[in-house]
Amino acid sequence: MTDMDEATRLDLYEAMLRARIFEKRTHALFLEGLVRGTTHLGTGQEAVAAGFAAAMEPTDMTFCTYRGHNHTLLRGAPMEALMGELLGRETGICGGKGGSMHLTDVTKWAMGSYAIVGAHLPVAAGAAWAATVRGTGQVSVCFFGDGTTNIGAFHEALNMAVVWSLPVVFVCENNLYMEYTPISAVIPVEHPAADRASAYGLEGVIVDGNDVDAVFDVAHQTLAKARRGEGPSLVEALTYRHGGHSRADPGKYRPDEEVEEWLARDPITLYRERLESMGIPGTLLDRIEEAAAAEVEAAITHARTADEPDPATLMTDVWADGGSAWRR
Amino acid sequence: MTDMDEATRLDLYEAMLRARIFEKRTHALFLEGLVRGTTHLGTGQEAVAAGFAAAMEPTDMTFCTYRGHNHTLLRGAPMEALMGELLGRETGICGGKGGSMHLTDVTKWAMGSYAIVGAHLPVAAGAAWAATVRGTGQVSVCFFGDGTTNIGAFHEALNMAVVWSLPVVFVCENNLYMEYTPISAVIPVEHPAADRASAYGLEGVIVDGNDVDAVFDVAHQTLAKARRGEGPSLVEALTYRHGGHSRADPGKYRPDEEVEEWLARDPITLYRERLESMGIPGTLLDRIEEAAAAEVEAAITHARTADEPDPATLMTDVWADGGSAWRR
Amino acid sequence: MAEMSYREAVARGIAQEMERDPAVVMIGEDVAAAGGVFKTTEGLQERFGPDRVRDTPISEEAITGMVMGAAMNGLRPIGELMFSDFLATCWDIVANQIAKTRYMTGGQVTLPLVLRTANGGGARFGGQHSQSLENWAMAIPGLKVAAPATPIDVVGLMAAAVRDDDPVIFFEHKKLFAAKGEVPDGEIVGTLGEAAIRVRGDDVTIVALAAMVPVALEAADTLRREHGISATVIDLRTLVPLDTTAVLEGVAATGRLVTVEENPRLCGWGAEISSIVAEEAMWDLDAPVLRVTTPHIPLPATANLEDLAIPSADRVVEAVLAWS
Amino acid sequence: MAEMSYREAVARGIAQEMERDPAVVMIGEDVAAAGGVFKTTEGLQERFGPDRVRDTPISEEAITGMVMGAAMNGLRPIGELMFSDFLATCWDIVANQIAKTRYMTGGQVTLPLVLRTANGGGARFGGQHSQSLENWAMAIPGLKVAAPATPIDVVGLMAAAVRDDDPVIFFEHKKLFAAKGEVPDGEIVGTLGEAAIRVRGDDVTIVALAAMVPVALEAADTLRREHGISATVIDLRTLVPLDTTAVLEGVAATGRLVTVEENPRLCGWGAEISSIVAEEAMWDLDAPVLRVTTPHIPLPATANLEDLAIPSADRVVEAVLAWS
Ligand SMILES: Cc1ncc(C[n+]2csc(CCOP(=O)(O)OP(=O)(O)O)c2C)c(N)n1
Ligand SMILES: Cc1ncc(C[n+]2csc(CCOP(=O)(O)OP(=O)(O)O)c2C)c(N)n1
Ligand SMILES: [Mg+2]
Ligand SMILES: [Mg+2]
Repeated sequence: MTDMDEATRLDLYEAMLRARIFEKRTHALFLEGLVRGTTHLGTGQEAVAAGFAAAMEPTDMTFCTYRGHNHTLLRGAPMEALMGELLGRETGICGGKGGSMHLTDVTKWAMGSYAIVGAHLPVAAGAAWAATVRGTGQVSVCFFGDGTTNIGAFHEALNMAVVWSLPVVFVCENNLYMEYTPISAVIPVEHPAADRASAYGLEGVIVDGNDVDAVFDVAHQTLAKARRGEGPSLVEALTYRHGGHSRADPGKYRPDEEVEEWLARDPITLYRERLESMGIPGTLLDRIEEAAAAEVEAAITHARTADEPDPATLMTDVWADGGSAWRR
Repeated sequence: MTDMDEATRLDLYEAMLRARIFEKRTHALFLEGLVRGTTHLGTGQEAVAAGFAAAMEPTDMTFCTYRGHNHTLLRGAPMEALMGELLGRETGICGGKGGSMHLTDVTKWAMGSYAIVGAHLPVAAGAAWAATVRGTGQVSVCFFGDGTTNIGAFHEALNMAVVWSLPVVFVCENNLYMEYTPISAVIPVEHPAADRASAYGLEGVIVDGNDVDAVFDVAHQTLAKARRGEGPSLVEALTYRHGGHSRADPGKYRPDEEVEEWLARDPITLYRERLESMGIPGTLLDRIEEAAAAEVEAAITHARTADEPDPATLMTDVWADGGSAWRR
Repeated sequence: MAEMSYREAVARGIAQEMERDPAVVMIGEDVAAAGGVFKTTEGLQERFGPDRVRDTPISEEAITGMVMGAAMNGLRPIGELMFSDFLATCWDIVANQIAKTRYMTGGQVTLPLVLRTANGGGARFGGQHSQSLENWAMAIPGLKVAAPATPIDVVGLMAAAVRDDDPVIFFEHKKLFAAKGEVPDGEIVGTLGEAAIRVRGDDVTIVALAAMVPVALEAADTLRREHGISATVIDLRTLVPLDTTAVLEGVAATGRLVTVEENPRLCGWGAEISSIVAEEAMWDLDAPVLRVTTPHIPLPATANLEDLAIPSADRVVEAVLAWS
Repeated sequence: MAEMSYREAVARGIAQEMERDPAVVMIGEDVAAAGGVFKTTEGLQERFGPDRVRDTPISEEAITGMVMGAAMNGLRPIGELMFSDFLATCWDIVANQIAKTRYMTGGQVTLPLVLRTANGGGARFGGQHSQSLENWAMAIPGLKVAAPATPIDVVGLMAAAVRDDDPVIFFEHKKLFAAKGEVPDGEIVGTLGEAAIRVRGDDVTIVALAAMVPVALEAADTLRREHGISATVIDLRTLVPLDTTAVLEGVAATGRLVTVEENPRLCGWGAEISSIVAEEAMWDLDAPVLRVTTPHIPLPATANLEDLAIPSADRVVEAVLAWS
């Protein structure tokens, strides 16, 4: 177990709360009609994002999915710019062009949120390959869901990453469901990722995705392995989304007992208990929560008061020259 | 071990010889320029095609690749029509439209040769699914190569076939090479198929693909399992192509010792030795060989003397109405 | 005669065909127990059972490949791709296998299958969940292409697609799911390859598809009321077969043609129609053929930009007035 | 100045860029140790080492996805797809990821990458290994498209593609691999978006691409010799950017336009050009715009049928004479 000082623990707690409150408010804004289109919240899965982000070096790369608010935020993307993107404002991190499913901040090495299942696994491997060719020492971390383990790109990326011994950590956030269908209905094995690892010459690593210390520890080990040049890891983090798959989905297809059981294992509540049992005063933890809440409200105000994107930007940034001309 | 009578053994021997001589002459015709485009020969891999074809029921379905002459012939497709297709004549089994890579005879349930790696695995699974929905009792057998185990469609098809417990037997003909690259260079496991089986809840079945009796036996067992409703099997048959990948490829990228070693394990020579050791007279085996040779020459003559396809057929059979109209 | 939404019409059309023919089955992601993420297949599994209406893993190559294989062995399967954008994840199966197998086998293989998919923009979903891809399918020999604009056409074309012995790519437009229309009781069977003249006029012919049909109709209305220009509006309904007769008659009658495409400009279906008219009816034209399309850009997520990108009635009106 | 085949020009162009910039790397199936199944990458691994020229598994989604990821992290990668038909097996990565990521991220991500692929028919390979798919790529906003017709353009456009900061799909035509041409020594760098006028004439403009350029030139020669018709032949060289200036000037000068496309008809690049001319230069036209294409069918394998399918000089001549 990587030994952690109190400061690190408080950072992890703060990170999870920032993500939690960000998502909670995002959901409210969606129901208000201020966030349009769709959202896929990471509520309940914060420990995975927080544990890995805390263990990564600043120039390590994150590749995530449409369920990527947590990951992008915790790599350090400015909250106003993320909220601005969700509200489709010119202050948005992608200028409003990406929306909830495509949050990206390359300045923080948050290399994109990908909305088509599986596509970003080979992309993450490619970025890791470039790191080896260029000798940058970077590691790619690629987050995806349980359902993603059944698409071809998963198989192709895992095989190639291992054969080329690339510095990439594949993290399957197993939240037990695809959209509305349980993963158990569509795989013949128990663990969608871990039980496939041997097909790629890897050992299946399973971690309690609701225990941020455990995630932090696995992150350290797998990142270190990658940096030592020993190639990829495939981590399966067992977790659960508190809400539905997306938008206003109430998630009614999930048995009540299952939901209760998992809500009782809320990664943030669990961690608060652990921290208090270690003698950290609740008042301090409360202040962290209040600060996070204040930060989110400030980000919302900033986004609400921002303008819509300039109509002229419709035709910008198709090409590297900034424009969109297809003829001459 | 399924017990086999002498007649069955002689059939297997004859089948391998028919395929061998067909391919040998096809190669010569390619070098002569009579067979245009490309060919991918099954020379050396006849035991896999013969063993399975002999074990299959008449309405069981075969799905194979561009390296599919063996499989299509041994399901009973008329040799003249196959040779006609290779020579691009109107007597061709596909009227000259398919060519070497697309030999198909649906009347014999040879459901097609597919030229893009991996695509036919889900197709074979789908045909098996229809068999269960319609209760026909058919089994699908899908042949593919070692290199095919790294493409996404392999992964998607295996997973879905097992989850739906479909009557399909997946047969990987591991001939150690993709085109010019050894499979060992691009996978992190020893057995491209068998070592992936557990990812789909299957046991990895490995068979000596140059021992036609062993293949026949595995075919019986896996077909029976499928017919009992116990779902798919994944069989890895270890074999070797005597020639290059395609066309005039001399296969020089393969170490001489390796080639010699495998040529010494020619499935036909081995089987002849076994049959003779069982007391079957060599003269009888010679007669089988002569008959096969005569059949191939007759097929070639038939094809050579046939006409090119009627130019009018260029515009036929895009649609089920026989035509190709896209407008009205 | 009942009012029904475009969304409900999808399930109605599928149910009509499953009722009629036990060979009709349907698979896709979340289509069975959950009734589809757009609720277009609600109630079908309850009604026809888990063997005929089935959920799949997230494996588009397997979904489409299995639909192809099932069609080869006696079924008339329907496969759903949740968003048309995902056609790209199984394009080899669709464009190289399903489309070409009949021809390459000299007519031996018949593939009576339908691939249904939610298509189009306007939902603020961003560049990977908003594309209008009818032209992708139109460009592939061996595929038929349907894209209904009304609930009754959803039912009729669904029936026609299921009964057709060739592969049909069936585009259901997200923006139209909530749209309502009258749908008579009893069996409804449409025809692939028959455009619908939604309005007849003398001055200009406007050709549209799917969600662009209401846009064209709104434009025609404005043109009539505010500019005294009377337009014929043709809803193509299917791109393959393509009702060139209707288009050429429209051009002959009005001497003007404007196409309204939701897809990005280059190689869209409007280009094909424009080229057919340029080739066969140039002398009928009193003005250049104009195409109103989404610019050649990916679709942005945010509302004000997406609304600028997708053709609006105003842009159609402008195009018509450009040559009046 | 050396004579060199189109095939050799591919390796020459890649070598020139790898020599210049250590960030240029190449991956693909059988491209390294074996030098490519078409021998277009021969000698590159020996010269630049196994880290920069690397063989992959048969995993097109991984090849293209890794090329994308590598481009995001400081390399200028070249990926090979052995046959352009295989673009379908990784179309999501190409059309949905590579093409759209810059726009969707508001310009944050730059993807300086090249996907090379052997394209086109005439080799008797049948329907799944013979397609001309430039129009698939042209239809996707965010992709640039090159399809050289001569050895010198192979080198020049390869250099331009590698140096370009946007994704370029680079189509190498199988039928042209053996074609020879003069290629000057020293660095050669072309320009994306500049068509080449191969012949100038007064009576008709013929627009072609890749293997259709020699076909168009043969037709122009026949027209001149046997019919006294002088044709301008434009080799587009790239479809995106599209040199509409050259096409419109040709139309203005000759009043007639014929496009020659190897792809099946519907939604081919010629349709786009025809629609541009119909929209912007209709008054310059003295005759309908004609498109000579492969019919809307998959390509057959056998020689006599394939030769009937792909546009020939005779068919181009006929098209021109139809309106003379
Ligand atoms: C190729 C593809 N197929 C289907 C979808 C639609 N879809 C979006 S999210 C999702 C479920 C993904 O499940 P999982 O991988 O477990 O991730 P989670 O949403 O649970 O985080 C599906 C089917 C998609 N985006 N891409
Ligand atoms: C998707 C795809 N990628 C690449 C190819 C080109 N190709 C044809 S055969 C082949 C090698 C296949 O190797 P394997 O699966 O072992 O079969 P074998 O040829 O050895 O029988 C390749 C790469 C293809 N046809 N399809
Ligand atoms: Mg999940
Ligand atoms: Mg092999």
